[in-house]
Amino acid sequence: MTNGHTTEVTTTVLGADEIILNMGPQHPSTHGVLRVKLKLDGERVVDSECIIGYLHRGVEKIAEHRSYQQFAPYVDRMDYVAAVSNGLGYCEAVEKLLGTEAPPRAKVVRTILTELQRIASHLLWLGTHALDIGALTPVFYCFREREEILKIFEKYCGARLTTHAFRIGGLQYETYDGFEEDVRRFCHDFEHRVDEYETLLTENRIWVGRTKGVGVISAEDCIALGVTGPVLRASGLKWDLRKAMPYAAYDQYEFEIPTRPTGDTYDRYIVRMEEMRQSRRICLQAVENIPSGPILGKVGKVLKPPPGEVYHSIEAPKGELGYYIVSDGTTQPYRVRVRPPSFINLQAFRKMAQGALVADVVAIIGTIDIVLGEVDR
Amino acid sequence: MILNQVLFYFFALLAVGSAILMVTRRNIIHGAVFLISTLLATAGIFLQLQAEFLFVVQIILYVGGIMVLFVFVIMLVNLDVALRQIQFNRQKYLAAVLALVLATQVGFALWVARAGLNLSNPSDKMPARNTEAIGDAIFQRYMLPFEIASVLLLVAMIGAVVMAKRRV
Amino acid sequence: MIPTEAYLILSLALFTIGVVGVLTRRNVIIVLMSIELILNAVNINLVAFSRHFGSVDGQVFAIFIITDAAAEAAVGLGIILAFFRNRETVLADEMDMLKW
Amino acid sequence: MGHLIPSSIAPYVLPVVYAVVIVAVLPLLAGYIVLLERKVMADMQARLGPMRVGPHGLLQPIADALKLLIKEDIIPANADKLMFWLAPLVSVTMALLAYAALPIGPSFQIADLNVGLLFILGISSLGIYGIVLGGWASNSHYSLLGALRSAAQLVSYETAAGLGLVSALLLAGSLSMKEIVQAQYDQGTWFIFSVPVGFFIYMVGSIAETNRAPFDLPEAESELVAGYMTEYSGFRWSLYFLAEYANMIIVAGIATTLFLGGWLRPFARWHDHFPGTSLEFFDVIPSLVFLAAAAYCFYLAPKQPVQIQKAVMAAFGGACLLLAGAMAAALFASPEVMAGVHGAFWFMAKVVAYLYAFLWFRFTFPRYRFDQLMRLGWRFLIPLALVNVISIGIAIVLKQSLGWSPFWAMLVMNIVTLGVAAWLATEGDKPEAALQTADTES
Repeated sequence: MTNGHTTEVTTTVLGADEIILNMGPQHPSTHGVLRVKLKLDGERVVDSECIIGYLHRGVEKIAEHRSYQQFAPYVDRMDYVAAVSNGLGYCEAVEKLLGTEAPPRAKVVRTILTELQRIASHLLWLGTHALDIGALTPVFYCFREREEILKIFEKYCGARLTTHAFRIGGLQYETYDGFEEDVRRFCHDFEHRVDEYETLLTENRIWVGRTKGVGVISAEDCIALGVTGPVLRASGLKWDLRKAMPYAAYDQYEFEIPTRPTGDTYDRYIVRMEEMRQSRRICLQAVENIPSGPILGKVGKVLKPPPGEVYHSIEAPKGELGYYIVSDGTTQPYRVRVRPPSFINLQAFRKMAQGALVADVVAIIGTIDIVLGEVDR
Repeated sequence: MILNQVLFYFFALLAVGSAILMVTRRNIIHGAVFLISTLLATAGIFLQLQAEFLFVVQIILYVGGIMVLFVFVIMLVNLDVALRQIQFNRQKYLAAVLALVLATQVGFALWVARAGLNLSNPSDKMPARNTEAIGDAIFQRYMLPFEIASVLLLVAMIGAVVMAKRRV
Repeated sequence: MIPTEAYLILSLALFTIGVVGVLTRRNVIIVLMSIELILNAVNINLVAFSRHFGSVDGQVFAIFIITDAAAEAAVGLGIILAFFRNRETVLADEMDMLKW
Repeated sequence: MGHLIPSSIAPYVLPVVYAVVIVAVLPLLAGYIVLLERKVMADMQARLGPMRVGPHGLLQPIADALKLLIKEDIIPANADKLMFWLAPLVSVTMALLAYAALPIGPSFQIADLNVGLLFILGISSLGIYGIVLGGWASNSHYSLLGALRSAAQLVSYETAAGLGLVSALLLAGSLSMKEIVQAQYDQGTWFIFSVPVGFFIYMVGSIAETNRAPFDLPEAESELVAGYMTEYSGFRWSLYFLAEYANMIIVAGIATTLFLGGWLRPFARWHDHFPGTSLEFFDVIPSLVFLAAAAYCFYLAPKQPVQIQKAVMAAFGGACLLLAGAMAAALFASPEVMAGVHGAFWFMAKVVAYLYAFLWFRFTFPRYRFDQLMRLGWRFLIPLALVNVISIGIAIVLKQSLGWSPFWAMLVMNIVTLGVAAWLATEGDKPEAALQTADTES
């Protein structure tokens, strides 16, 4: 992510004022192995540069040597805190390439699981973000609720983190007995829990002081940089792929797209909190009416999509997650290109961090909500 | 009393030794630490002279305030370059000799005056409550100097802010 | 009871060391610290005489001197900082221009 | 004892014994405060906390201490060896030295100095050198930033905390710790009720001085890794840790002595004001507290999974029982012993309550940013402290010259101070003020 106009960064001490601080790759709050080179004037950031690639595994290249089904588990390892969403995007992209569609039951179950995953991802974000800003307690409450979601995943497919929950053409497993009950119970409890987090943080003077006016980015800049997801919505643009280009079963449900006007860290926090409520709403609607029927559409054991290309994107918890797949008619994709939201959103970091303090840098890294597995792939 | 003397010589040696090290060390931070050590030893001597309040003032103001400022500034200015430069100026021998001459003069004056001032027999009638006594003295007899000192501090504060400001 | 002259001699020793520091060192910060040392030596004198005469006046003056030292340190260090910003040096004999 | 020890050193014997006891016990105490902190944190965060070493983690501090002692001692290659070695020692020495003037109960004090309070403040303010020099000597940017933050923070908040104390000193009229407590006894009220604003200012200042959340910027783990301690490990690191917890106890001790009535029992003079009624049952509370603790230990003991844990739990119960017995026995001993033992209990109980507030804040609040911290200190606390000192001064004048009753004088002036506080709180938050401060700060 070396942009051309980043000033050359040296290690000598420049005068009394400017020092270079290397944040990461081993640092408690860079959320993985991000390395941020900060040029500091006192504690103020003059310039910054994100250096990535410490977690690069060549996921896109691996895809070229796996069959379509074989590659599906790999996408779980990109954004490993939202593996279900990754799987959904990939499966739908391949389905589009094949020209099939998942049966309605599969679509609804997919929606429920993906929304649960969105809540889990936001919970993890909230916990770590609050921890970065110094609130030690919310993270444990968040993990308590996330645990419930992961339990549902585990009961459904046996895995908690890298679930590989879906299969191209539909679902891998039928839902277990009591699935609806579990989801309903979680949604019921969760309503009060979100309020609990808000009492801890939303009106806390220090929290507001630490987040308001920090890392401001305008909607124009977001669009110019390709930033999507809650970051974009907190800047005032009502853009959500679930509404704009509905996929799975989202067109059947009612939900709001929360937006905020200023695009600072506090607004992104509010937007994500509201999104968790909306996800809960979607889950409740969906779980009331899961159509019966097959869970797997008619796809062969060996997938040979016709030659061609497809781009399909979904609204992952962190933003627009897109898959661009080129098929040459064989069982293996010719090229897979992933548009990971974290990677694109990270581009906004330099703009947000300009003139901020060191403490704000941590808040900004947190508020972009990056997962290095996805940034580096 | 023997304990008193042991304490005095301990503090005196500590003060002089640290002072010498402070003047001769190459590393400024080390110099500052040795100066702190001197000041603390002096505080000990104040305590021994039954000046409890001054002992605390020395610790709080001198060691806890002024020297923190010194250490702070030393950290801000570039040390690595200064370490490699010559530490003493060209007039060092002349200066040392001059200082010794000065010391001899003062010492001589001391020698002459010691009998007249009855230096070896200090009176032992310090007021019992040191802090109250100093408070009375400052706020009654030395009220005007005290106010002048406060104005001086105000002036110094403004001066320091103006000086240290980045761009005037 | 330790005679007052012992304190005076200690004070004289510290004073001389301070003078040597002021006169010989090139680093302005050490020069400033040496001046603090000199002031400190004076304080010992004042307090010793305060005990010698059994009154607290000497201690009051010592407090004034500490005040003065604080003022001097603040302004002096401010000047050093300003100088260092402009010239990148803290050596006394490189401060040889009336303007910059 | 008289004939065994020559009279020339007799006056030094008891203080030396006290000093040895403090130096020996304090590390253990600090360890158990850490355990308490972890348990309280666990409780507030819906989890259990340490449970493995000893029953309910009761032996965890000892295990931690052992681990730290035998850890490898790393000195970074480009560190300034002397300073790196010296800095933690300075920190811990100054923290321990401050205990010399802290009275734990009416008879347990190493030295009752005429300037006791100033001595404690001065000595504990020297701990800053440990932090600054350690941060500088580590030769690491995180450490240096932590050290500089720490220096600025301590210098600013010491002023505020000191001014907060002055308001109580005006009422006490002495700097000797014992006389301050005595003054509270004589005036029949703890100074927290006379100068609540002063207590608040001191509390905030003391949290900042001990680098505790929400003012733990010098060691903010999410920003500066561990601040000035980043390069330290093993035993040296544990010295810093010890110093931090020792300082916490010190500031809690100062607050207890100045604002919470020191070793005085709650309603110590009830009997004088309301003759006939009596609150003597307060004297039984120390025994009851330990008795309850013992009962709880014995209740938990059979539930422990392993035999040895049952034994350890029972041993802790036994120790509590012994303490309860000692507290009860003190009731029948001479008045001095009674005052000494129960005074120590009440003092420590208040210290623990104060520390609990520290922990509570830590787990509730996010961390301040550096400019916000400075703004809070210089634009809110220090002006408020100055106003508070002046208004308490006026209250004393009202009382002494105009003959107001102390209650009304204090009430009126405290309301005035609170009004000023409200005004400052709204005024200090203005955004343009924020910008200006940030500019001068950097």
